[in-house]
Amino acid sequence: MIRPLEHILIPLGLLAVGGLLGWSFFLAVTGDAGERLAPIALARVPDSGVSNPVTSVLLNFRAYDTLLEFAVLLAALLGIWSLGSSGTGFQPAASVLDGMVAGFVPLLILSAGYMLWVGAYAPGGAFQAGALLGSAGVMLALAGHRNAGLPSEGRLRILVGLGVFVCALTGLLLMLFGDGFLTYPAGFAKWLILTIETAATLAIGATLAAAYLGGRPAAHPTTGETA
Amino acid sequence: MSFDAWLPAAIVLSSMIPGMLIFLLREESHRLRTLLNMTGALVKLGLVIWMIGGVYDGHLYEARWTLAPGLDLVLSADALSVLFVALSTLLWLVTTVYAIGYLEHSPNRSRFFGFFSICVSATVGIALSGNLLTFVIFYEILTLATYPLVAHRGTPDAAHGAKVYLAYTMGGGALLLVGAIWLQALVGPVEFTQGGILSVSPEELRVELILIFFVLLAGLGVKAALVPLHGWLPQAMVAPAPVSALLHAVAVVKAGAFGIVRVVYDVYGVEFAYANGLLLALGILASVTIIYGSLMALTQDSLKKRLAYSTVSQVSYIALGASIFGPIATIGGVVHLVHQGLMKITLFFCAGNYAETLGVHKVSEMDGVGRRMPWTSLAFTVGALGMIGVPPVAGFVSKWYLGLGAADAGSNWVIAVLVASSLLNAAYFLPILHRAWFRPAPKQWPQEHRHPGRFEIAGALLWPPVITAALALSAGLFAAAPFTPLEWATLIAEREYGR
Amino acid sequence: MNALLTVFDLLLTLTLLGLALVTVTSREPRRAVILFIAFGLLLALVWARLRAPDLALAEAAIGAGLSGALMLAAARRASGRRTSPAEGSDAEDAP
Amino acid sequence: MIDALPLAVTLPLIGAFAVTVSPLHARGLGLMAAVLTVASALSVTATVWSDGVLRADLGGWGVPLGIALEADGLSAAFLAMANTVALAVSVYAGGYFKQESARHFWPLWLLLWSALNGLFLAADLFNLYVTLELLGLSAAALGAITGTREAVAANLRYLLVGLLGSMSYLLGVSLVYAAYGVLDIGLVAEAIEPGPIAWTAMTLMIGGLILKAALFPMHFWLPPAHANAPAPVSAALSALVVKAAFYLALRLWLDVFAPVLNEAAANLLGILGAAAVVWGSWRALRAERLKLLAAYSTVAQMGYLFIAFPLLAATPPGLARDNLLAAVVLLALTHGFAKAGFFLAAGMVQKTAGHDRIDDLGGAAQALPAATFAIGLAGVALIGLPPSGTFLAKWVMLEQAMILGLWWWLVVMMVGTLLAAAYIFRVLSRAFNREPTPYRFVNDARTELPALLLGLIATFGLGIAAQPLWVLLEQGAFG
Amino acid sequence: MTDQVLYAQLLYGGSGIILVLLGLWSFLVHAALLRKLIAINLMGAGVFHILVAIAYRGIDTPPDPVPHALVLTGIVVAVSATALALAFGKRLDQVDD
Repeated sequence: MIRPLEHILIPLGLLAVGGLLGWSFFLAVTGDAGERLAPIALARVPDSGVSNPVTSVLLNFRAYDTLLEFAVLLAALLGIWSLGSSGTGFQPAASVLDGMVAGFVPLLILSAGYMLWVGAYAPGGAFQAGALLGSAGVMLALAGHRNAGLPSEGRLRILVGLGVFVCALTGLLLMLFGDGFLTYPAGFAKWLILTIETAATLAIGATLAAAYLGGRPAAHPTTGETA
Repeated sequence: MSFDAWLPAAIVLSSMIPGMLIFLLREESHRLRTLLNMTGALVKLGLVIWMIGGVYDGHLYEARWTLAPGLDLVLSADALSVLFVALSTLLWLVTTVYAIGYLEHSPNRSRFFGFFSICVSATVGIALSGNLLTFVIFYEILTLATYPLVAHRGTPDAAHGAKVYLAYTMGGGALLLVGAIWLQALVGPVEFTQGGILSVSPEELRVELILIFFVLLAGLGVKAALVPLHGWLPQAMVAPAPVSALLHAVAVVKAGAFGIVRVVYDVYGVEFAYANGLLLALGILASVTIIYGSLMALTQDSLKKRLAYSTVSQVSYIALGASIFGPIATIGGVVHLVHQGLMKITLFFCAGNYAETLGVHKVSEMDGVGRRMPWTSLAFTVGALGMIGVPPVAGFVSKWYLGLGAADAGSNWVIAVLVASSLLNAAYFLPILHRAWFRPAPKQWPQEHRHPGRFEIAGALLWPPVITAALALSAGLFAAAPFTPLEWATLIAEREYGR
Repeated sequence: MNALLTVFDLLLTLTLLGLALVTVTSREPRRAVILFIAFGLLLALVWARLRAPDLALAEAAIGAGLSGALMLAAARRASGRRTSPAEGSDAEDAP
Repeated sequence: MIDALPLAVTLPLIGAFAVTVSPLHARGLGLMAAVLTVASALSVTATVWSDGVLRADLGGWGVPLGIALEADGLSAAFLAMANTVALAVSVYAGGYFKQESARHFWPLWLLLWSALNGLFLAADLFNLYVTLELLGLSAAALGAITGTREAVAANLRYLLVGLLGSMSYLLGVSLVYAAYGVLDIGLVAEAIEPGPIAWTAMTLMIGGLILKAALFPMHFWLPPAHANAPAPVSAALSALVVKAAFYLALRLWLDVFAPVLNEAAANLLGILGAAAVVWGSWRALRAERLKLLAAYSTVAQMGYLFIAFPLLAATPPGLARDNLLAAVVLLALTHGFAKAGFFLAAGMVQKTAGHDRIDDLGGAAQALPAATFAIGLAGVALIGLPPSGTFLAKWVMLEQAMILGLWWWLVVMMVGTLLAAAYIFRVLSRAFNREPTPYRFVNDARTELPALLLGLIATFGLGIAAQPLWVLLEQGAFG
Repeated sequence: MTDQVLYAQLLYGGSGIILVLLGLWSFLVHAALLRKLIAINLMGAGVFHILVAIAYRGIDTPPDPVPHALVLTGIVVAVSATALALAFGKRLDQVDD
């Protein structure tokens, strides 16, 4: 059976959109946009405190975007938490997997630390490092750890908000006592970026792992949490 | 801002502020509520008296508040507005006394009196509006404030009546709004000006202007209960008696009629309206309404419905006065604004009293009420005779000037309408009077209430109709004295015709 | 060398698009997710080719890895509920 | 140095962190953050009012490399409205939510607030994308906070539609960056020129925003999502979140795509708006539940806002156009206050009655005079009766329509107005019945007063004292 | 800009557009949550792909870091949204059971 919407209208519409998009994109790429922001950004990288251009943009030139991005992560996790607790978790894994996890997780954590550090001058940075941490959490969850290796709820709450908090606080302090919001003073940029990145790595890792659990961490005897 | 600018605003606020405060009162705060009500009414009356003196001396009162560029809220006082303000302020005072007595021990009084006060503020605002925008604003507020009063009793009948009322008045309001916006888009801000502002309008706008006139007329005609837009008025009779008084005499229908007078004289200008046949159309509409309303009144057995159709008919005298070219008819129409108010409010108070004391709601139940409730019936008689046009009650003065004006303008058919309607008035009022005074009372009244210490009814319910009847009588008797409605109407006519 | 690169680019792109096509057309949830993960990994490879190693890492770890893991868990639940008729019906209200 | 622009965005973020960390004190901390946020936002508006356009280069790099925040009259006006409404919602929420829900509500609410302020102040197209996503995610999460089937299903749909909208917007941004190499709104506006690129980008970006603003026929997600959320959330969603999408569409229309506009696009938006007015009002009239009625009314009211586009397009620059623009903004602001007040009051009625079926609301409506008054006042503003800001705004818009000879917009708006009167009075008529007289006007000040105040602002504040808005909009928004 | 670079930009950007269209199509015609999510992620990937393509400036020229940063932000937003949507879906299943 032919459903007119699905079989005719949508494909036609998509074709039209595609044509328009393709044409515009062609004109945009072949037009006189020049090198866009690349030369300006690359020229300022040496002043940014880090030598990886992407990290400079993310945590210096456009650090405000990144602050809001941390907030997006937090919002998603809080939304997940508001829908209930994580439930029973996964079945304990077979011992083979368990052994593999035991070796793999520390490796992931180590490489996260490494990734965070090299992000200043080579590919890597807080997001990739955070993702590795998060993967470690996922592994633990798959291996049957009820809380994916995450700390108690109280500490977890601090951890997941750390990215937003440290970045916003840094910004505000720089505004109150320095040159402006998220305007790093010369010479401090590297360390401030590293501080924010460290906090962000922890937050991203904890958030992603907690998101994988799909609910608030299971009840902890001391918090008296209810579903 | 000088005091001259504050006075119109103060007159509006003198009832608005007590109204707002009353909403917040607890239901049992009977004394405080009465105090607020009466203070507001008396302060307003004082301010209005002050204003009357000022306007008589040619003083200019104007408050102007810019809402947005090109949109000003203007409150100003000319002779016509003062006439309406004085009427509604005086009648509001009386009606408030009546309402306090009428609604004693009934529920939701804070809500009732709050809206009651806002209602009169809106009416005064309509009267004092200095431009079409301000008029529209207060006109709509009046609709909003009267809806809760009509719905007040909360019975299915009340809900239905309120719904019908709302449907009509919202529709009318929408038309008025469309007309006002359309007009403003054509000629800019429409300030009410003696002699009208359209006499200088370019020729090519003529057709549009005529169209707009009818849109405005339809919008105003709903509240003024012009046939065929009168349907809400008999339905709204379910409201408590003070509300009926308010709708028929103080506020709503008056606002419509007043608006028609404003649009004819101070927007279009009587010359323009006459030259383009607008007056004739209005006159025909008014005449049809007068005859139709009277015929319908004749067939009603419910006293309040009979009075309601009588209002349909009588209010159109005002529009009729505006539709006849010439100052004499103008005097008749404008003065009827006051006279009809005084007489009709008397009749409604009396109807309320009959219902309250005897449970009498129908004309057929009124045999012998004269003996049982002499003062009420006396007031009723004065009002009814006035409606018919029997001298020396005020109604006669109105009809006399209307007739003279029609003769002056050569519109003999108007005289025929007047005669016919007076005959019909007599036909539906005289039987009532006959029953009241000359027929024996039944053994048992439909639902009799004894009022402790009083034979007839509580003072708060008895004095208002007696006072308004006395006023209606003296407005006719002493029509030629200074500061009477007639003298004031003459002043208005002279100014409108620029003499 | 340029010609080689051109052919390489073309092949990469075609593979990527092919993978995307089979991903969106596969009905079985688990299979679709696995294909999606594969797509993400290939996308990471393409981005590495386009001199975006940071993004390649991030896409592999987050776009393919974590999103994939999340979706796999959901797909497992969906497969578990396969018997219930309400799930996966295309007749449901699409915007 | 204290710069209120970043403060207005970061204070709620820090507040969100604080309430996340100590959920037991969510209410107190949340209210504190709310008050501080409002103070900073209102100080932005006040400064724009007195000193003109405010700008902050975050990170000190300046454009085109860095991101700037900018407040002109338009942003300042929306910012002031959103923050006042948000404060009222916060106070109300303090009384509405029990402990368990409060700990979920507050952090998400503060994140949403931050997104709103960020969106109104952003001057960078990509930064706007991030604020849109933060807004969409936190709004959907808040809407589903009760966890009921209807709420979760509706908000899942909202989330997905919102994602689609942001994706479309982001695609437009990518195209803009590809063609012009900048992201700052001012720089893009300088660079843009008529042609297929600008056309496609505008279609994509405004199209995405239409989805988020629930313009007919993309409104299908709104009524269930807004009707099933808890009252304070519904208030925020209906009054602020969709309004933010409209703000952005207007901003792009006026500032970014001004050189490439044409009447066909404007008329299309206007026709969709007209359809929204009629359809939304009609559905509101037929709705059986109070909150669903309010939600459909939002669909209709968003329609009025889009009718502004053809009017703006047909009016040549100058006083008349400035006037029209101010009226449109006034309409949006008034609706923000009115709809929030309506939902807050409806929430109280629902709580008292235990349901929100309109036909059975009599007792609850009569027992809560303050809440019923709030509904009445908000209703007056929703209908567009005087003395509300809506009346004034509609007057200016209709007058301009008549001056331009576009009388059909007048017909549409009057039909919408009458339908609105019908659905509002359908609710208000429930307050008149033979139930016992209420003992006092205000029963629960914490929840009823915010609703009442919002209604008063919509009906009296913005109707009688709207003149300052014209002054504020002279700061950058006109011309 | 060399032809080689232009070719790469157009090829990869064009494939990004095709990915967007594929994702959009799938989003519109499939009702199941998981398929919708995959579709929207695919759309996102397409947009990111376009950005990566325009950032590319040749095999031995450093690319434009700005679009890269935008894409990184976008990836994180996408995973957040995906996680939230899946949690919604899970909740729906729980309520249905």
